[in-house]
Amino acid sequence: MEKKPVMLKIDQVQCHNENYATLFFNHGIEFIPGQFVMLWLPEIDEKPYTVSFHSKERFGVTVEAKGRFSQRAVALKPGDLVGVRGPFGNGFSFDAHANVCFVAGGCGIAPLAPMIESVPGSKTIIQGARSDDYLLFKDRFSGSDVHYCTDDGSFGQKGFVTDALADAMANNMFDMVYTCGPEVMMKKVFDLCEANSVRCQISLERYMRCGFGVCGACVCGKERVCVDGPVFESQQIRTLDDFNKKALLKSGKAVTLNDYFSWRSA
Amino acid sequence: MEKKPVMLKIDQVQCHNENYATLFFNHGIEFIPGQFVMLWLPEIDEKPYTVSFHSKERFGVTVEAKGRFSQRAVALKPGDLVGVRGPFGNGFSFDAHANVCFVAGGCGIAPLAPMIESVPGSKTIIQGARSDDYLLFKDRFSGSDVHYCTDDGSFGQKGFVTDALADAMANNMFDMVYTCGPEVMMKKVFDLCEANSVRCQISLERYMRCGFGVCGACVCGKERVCVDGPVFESQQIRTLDDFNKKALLKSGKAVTLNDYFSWRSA
Amino acid sequence: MNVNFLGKQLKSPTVLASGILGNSFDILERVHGAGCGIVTMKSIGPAPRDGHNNPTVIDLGHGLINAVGLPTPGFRHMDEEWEDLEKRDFPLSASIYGGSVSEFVEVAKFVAEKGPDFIELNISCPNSAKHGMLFGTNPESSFDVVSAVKRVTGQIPVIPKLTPQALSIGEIAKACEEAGADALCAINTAGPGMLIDIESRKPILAYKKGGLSGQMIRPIAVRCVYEICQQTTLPVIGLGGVTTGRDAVEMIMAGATLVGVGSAVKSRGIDVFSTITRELAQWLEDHGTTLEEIRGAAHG
Amino acid sequence: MNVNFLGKQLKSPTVLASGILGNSFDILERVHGAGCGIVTMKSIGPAPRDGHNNPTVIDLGHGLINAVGLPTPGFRHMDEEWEDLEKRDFPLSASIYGGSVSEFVEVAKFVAEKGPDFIELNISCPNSAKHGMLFGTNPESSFDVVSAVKRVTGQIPVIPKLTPQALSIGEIAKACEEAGADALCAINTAGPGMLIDIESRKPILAYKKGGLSGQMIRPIAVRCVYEICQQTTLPVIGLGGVTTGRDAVEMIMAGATLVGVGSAVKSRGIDVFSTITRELAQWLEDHGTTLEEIRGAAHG
Ligand SMILES: Cc1cc2nc3c(=O)[nH]c(=O)nc-3n(C[C@H](O)[C@H](O)[C@H](O)COP(=O)(O)OP(=O)(O)OC[C@H]3O[C@@H](n4cnc5c(N)ncnc54)[C@H](O)[C@@H]3O)c2cc1C
Ligand SMILES: Cc1cc2nc3c(=O)[nH]c(=O)nc-3n(C[C@H](O)[C@H](O)[C@H](O)COP(=O)(O)OP(=O)(O)OC[C@H]3O[C@@H](n4cnc5c(N)ncnc54)[C@H](O)[C@@H]3O)c2cc1C
Ligand SMILES: Cc1cc2nc3c(=O)[nH]c(=O)nc-3n(C[C@H](O)[C@H](O)[C@H](O)COP(=O)(O)O)c2cc1C
Ligand SMILES: Cc1cc2nc3c(=O)[nH]c(=O)nc-3n(C[C@H](O)[C@H](O)[C@H](O)COP(=O)(O)O)c2cc1C
Ligand code: FES
Ligand code: FES
Repeated sequence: MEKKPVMLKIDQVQCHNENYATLFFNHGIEFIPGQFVMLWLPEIDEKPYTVSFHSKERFGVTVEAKGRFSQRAVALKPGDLVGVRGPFGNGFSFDAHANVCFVAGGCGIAPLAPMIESVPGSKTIIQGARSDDYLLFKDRFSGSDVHYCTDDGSFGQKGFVTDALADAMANNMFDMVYTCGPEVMMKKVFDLCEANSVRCQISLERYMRCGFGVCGACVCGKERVCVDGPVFESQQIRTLDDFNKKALLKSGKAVTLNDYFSWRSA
Repeated sequence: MEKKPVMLKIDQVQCHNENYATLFFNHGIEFIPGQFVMLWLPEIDEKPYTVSFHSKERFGVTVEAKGRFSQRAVALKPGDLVGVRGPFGNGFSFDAHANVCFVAGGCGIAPLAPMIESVPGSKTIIQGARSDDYLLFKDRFSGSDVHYCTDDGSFGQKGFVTDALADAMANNMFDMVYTCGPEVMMKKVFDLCEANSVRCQISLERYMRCGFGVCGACVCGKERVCVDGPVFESQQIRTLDDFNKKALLKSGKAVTLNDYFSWRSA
Repeated sequence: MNVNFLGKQLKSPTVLASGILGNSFDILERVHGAGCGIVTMKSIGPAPRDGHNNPTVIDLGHGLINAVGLPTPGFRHMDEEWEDLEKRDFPLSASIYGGSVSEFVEVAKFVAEKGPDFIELNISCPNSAKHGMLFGTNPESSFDVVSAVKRVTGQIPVIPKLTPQALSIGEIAKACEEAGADALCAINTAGPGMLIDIESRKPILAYKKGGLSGQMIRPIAVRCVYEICQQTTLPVIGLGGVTTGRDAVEMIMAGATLVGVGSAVKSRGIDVFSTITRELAQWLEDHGTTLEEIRGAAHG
Repeated sequence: MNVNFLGKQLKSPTVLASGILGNSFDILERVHGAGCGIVTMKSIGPAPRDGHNNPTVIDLGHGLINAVGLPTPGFRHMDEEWEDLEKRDFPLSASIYGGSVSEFVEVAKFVAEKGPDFIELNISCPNSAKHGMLFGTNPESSFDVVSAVKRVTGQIPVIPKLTPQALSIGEIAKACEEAGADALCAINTAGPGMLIDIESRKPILAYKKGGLSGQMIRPIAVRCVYEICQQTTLPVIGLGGVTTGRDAVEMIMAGATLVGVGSAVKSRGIDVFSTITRELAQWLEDHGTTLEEIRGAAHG
């Protein structure tokens, strides 16, 4: 079957703060938490975004305004058309009756949110951002054990999510830690998990083209982030040499993550 | 789905006489009596043939040796490969509890035979050929009311199937007459049916290419024999101007049936 | 859904592709009755020709491959058909081909006298080594054949049919426009391709190679129509893979004035013409727009 | 299933197509591990290049359309990758392109020093207006670039990759053979095609046009390989739509020595290489025959 972008009308735009907005579409998609869609703005570009809200007939995508594409995306209005391909990727996996912890940095809460909502039973959520204003979905997970951290202490605990995770691990035997956020943060989370023999799932980002495992733009080590990922488990992460080290630019050039995350600002 | 010829191994060749042979294949096809397949002999040609034997896992095709293709076809041996596309065409239709008559001339018994076998209840069969030797499937329909005619009287009644049909009609109220054979014979059968207000189904032959209604090679009036036919009912036959009159040669030239059935001998 | 095309009023923007069904008056009339705006005859050549042996047409699922090989009674041997066609009450396009400019002219002159509404020049058929291929892949020879034909066809509009095999179909289109073409038709089959049966180890088509048509070539056809409309202002019959009303919209947004339909007769039946017209009209209505407004919209 | 190709022993007759996955050492190694005989790198160009914006690759169901636009770090900016690749234990083909003969030569000379097992010349990429297209559609320019590259690549076999857009791919093949090519690879993507989104009225690919690949182009690829093998005696990597072992058999019967695999990675995963190899071996066993015996069998 043809898988061209399907043009969907934006039903609602929820502005979380001046940099974050969620675009909602009244459209059913088959979806596993952690999967992403490719959003196309005609004549601009097409980029991958995690599905951050999902119900039978509706889904949402939360965008952080950073560059050329995302700034336009957050400025869209209800009624505007956006092309959608997907969902793509493997999504998170889950064992029933597990005691799980979610660790999100900034926009990293986006892929975790539908997972949090779909996992039954006891769960710990650790969510961080630079400041109060950047904390997404604040009332969304009421009922769960939620810990907030901000870099500036403007909401919740002052400090990093990794500190909060270390604390939580001291008091809990987690079966699985799910994390998404800046790669350096995920690396620290993973290291903590390894030290405590806790399994971990991370969600990676790389430059993407096809979204279905053919073009090789998104490779991280020997894995294709678009189909082998974006979610990777401890066992894979251990052999994922490029994790928190290397990424390919649009040209295919391999660079450090620092260079990768700044090239586009040029 | 791709519909290239499928190469099937001939399981058995049954020679009926020096000119007729049936090729059997151990292969299941979805089939309605009256439908045909395209047989391909690599580097020779591909031609349409009615399915004359059919069971769940086996079918047969009866070929009269006439020209370049059919002479090679009857000379094939078990183990030889033949390409098969299809089945194609509409097939005969049938109302339960009808009192039906089958009228076959020569190889025209081929499409009728699986129909005869699939129709329950009382049926009359009138089968003709030039001589005893050319009468196909002689013991196949035991239990039915079978009338044989030969041009030379070497088996059954001496004379034409149309005479036998007139007799049968005098004694029966048929709901439907199914007929296949030379077009001039089918025309006579149809006229008899019309005169007696009996519905009729004929099975036509025309030069074919695609077999699925696109190329137009097989048109008879405004009907495509390959998909609208090869079976036509009284209502259609009445408006089928070219029936027993005109056919298109391979070049697309419209000619009389006499010319049509002799051009290939050149 | 009335459309005006080169001064003729059509009941639908759909056109029957040449070589699809168009073998006789009765079937052409039926296709018109099934909602088709212009019916095109099977390409008519200079001399009687049987075409290739079978297999000639194979269904690939996402399209067809064919090497029918330009069978034709020959333009002089169709008296009965011409007589029937004179009595028609539907817009008719006569597709013609030749192996040389003078053959094209000979056929065109004769055919023009029979009074078809349009004459299509098949300068693009890939199924015959001698006939046509060269013309449509080269701007000069395209110019030559079109201008020569125009000299003998009087008022009857001439519509060259182009091949996607041309390195620059836009240049061919421009050459045709300069030669006086009244409209263009694009595209003929793509490829060519070959199928090999691995059991018998033989090419399946008797002619070995065949042209590709149907859904799988639609992106090629859309690109060709788009490029042609960048280079000329002639009306274009956009043909190649059109199967649904949405496909027709796409073709029209690429710049087509009418949409041709061929292989889709397989998947959607002869009524495909009224079906596509209805779907197209519905789409326009749903979007509060018109044919004129969406024509070439993708160039914007 | 061992095969000898230009003196190298391969573990499989399958080849990873250029531009599929081949962006880094790790993934090339993985593809080799998945049963691939020769892995080809993404085409390397003379200067850093981002390629086109997205959308660049769209799944059409029966194949893909892409206009990635030849992104490349540029041959001088891949030090780390060259280092990794030196340590490889698998047969590697480096695909290169240039916008002129001298650029081809510059890249080829540098790349040859890095010691790939083969150098593939992408004289056929349709996604860049400047780069390559002209070479592969014209016998003279094909000859020029191949002979110039051969002068600077020493013992490393040079494999021009041809485009189905050439009017006669057989002639291009002959020109390459005369210029000293060691083998040929056919085909690059077909078309090109265009998709228009009818809601936004815009071409979907950012570059508007893109090359077609995958199952729908297999008949074109088979025809091209067949024609090439009629005109040259060079070994051919048959590429285009190969998805199953039966497809590989068809390509080999058309005359291919090895079979390339690209788009099928989508439908059958990275293991497609071992899967095709296994299916091919099984087919040969079932038919009591060998690769050598079926090669070119359809020409018989
Ligand atoms: C699987 C996947 C899921 C994603 N999900 C989301 C999501 O849910 N929400 C969301 O906002 N984004 C998400 N992204 C990132 C998104 O695709 C874009 O890369 C991002 O929106 C920036 O695009 P841009 O064109 O606006 O910025 P660009 O013009 O490309 O860059 C602008 C600035 O953003 C920074 N930047 C660019 N890319 C990244 C990055 N990947 N990570 C951190 N900083 C970056 C650069 O430093 C640069 O200064 C996801 C990416 C992937 C691969
Ligand atoms: C729907 C359909 C079903 C058919 N089913 C059968 C079948 O079950 N068995 C069978 O033997 N044939 C059948 N045919 C006819 C068959 O397809 C060939 O036309 C026939 O076998 C002659 O082919 P040829 O190449 O051997 O003869 P050609 O070389 O084409 O011609 C040889 C001679 O046969 C005569 N001839 C050719 N075609 C016909 C014809 N259609 N009717 C009568 N005489 C003809 C010509 O007068 C010529 O002298 C069917 C045709 C159609 C359209
Ligand atoms: C069986 C067949 C026969 C054809 N014969 C002709 C022909 O005689 N003349 C011609 O100009 N085009 C011929 N064509 C090409 C079609 O007119 C059309 O250009 C092509 O099939 C693409 O349109 P489609 O994808 O809608 O089929 C033929 C196509 C097919 C499938
Ligand atoms: C996404 C994508 C990128 C490609 N990039 C290149 C390339 O950089 N160089 C090249 O020579 N061919 C490139 N190709 C063409 C393939 O190598 C191959 O020739 C074509 O896809 C046909 O093979 P397939 O049908 O098996 O995919 C690319 C194809 C695709 C689908
Ligand atoms: S985006 Fe193309 S392989 Fe991942
Ligand atoms: S054989 Fe082609 S339409 Fe009937």
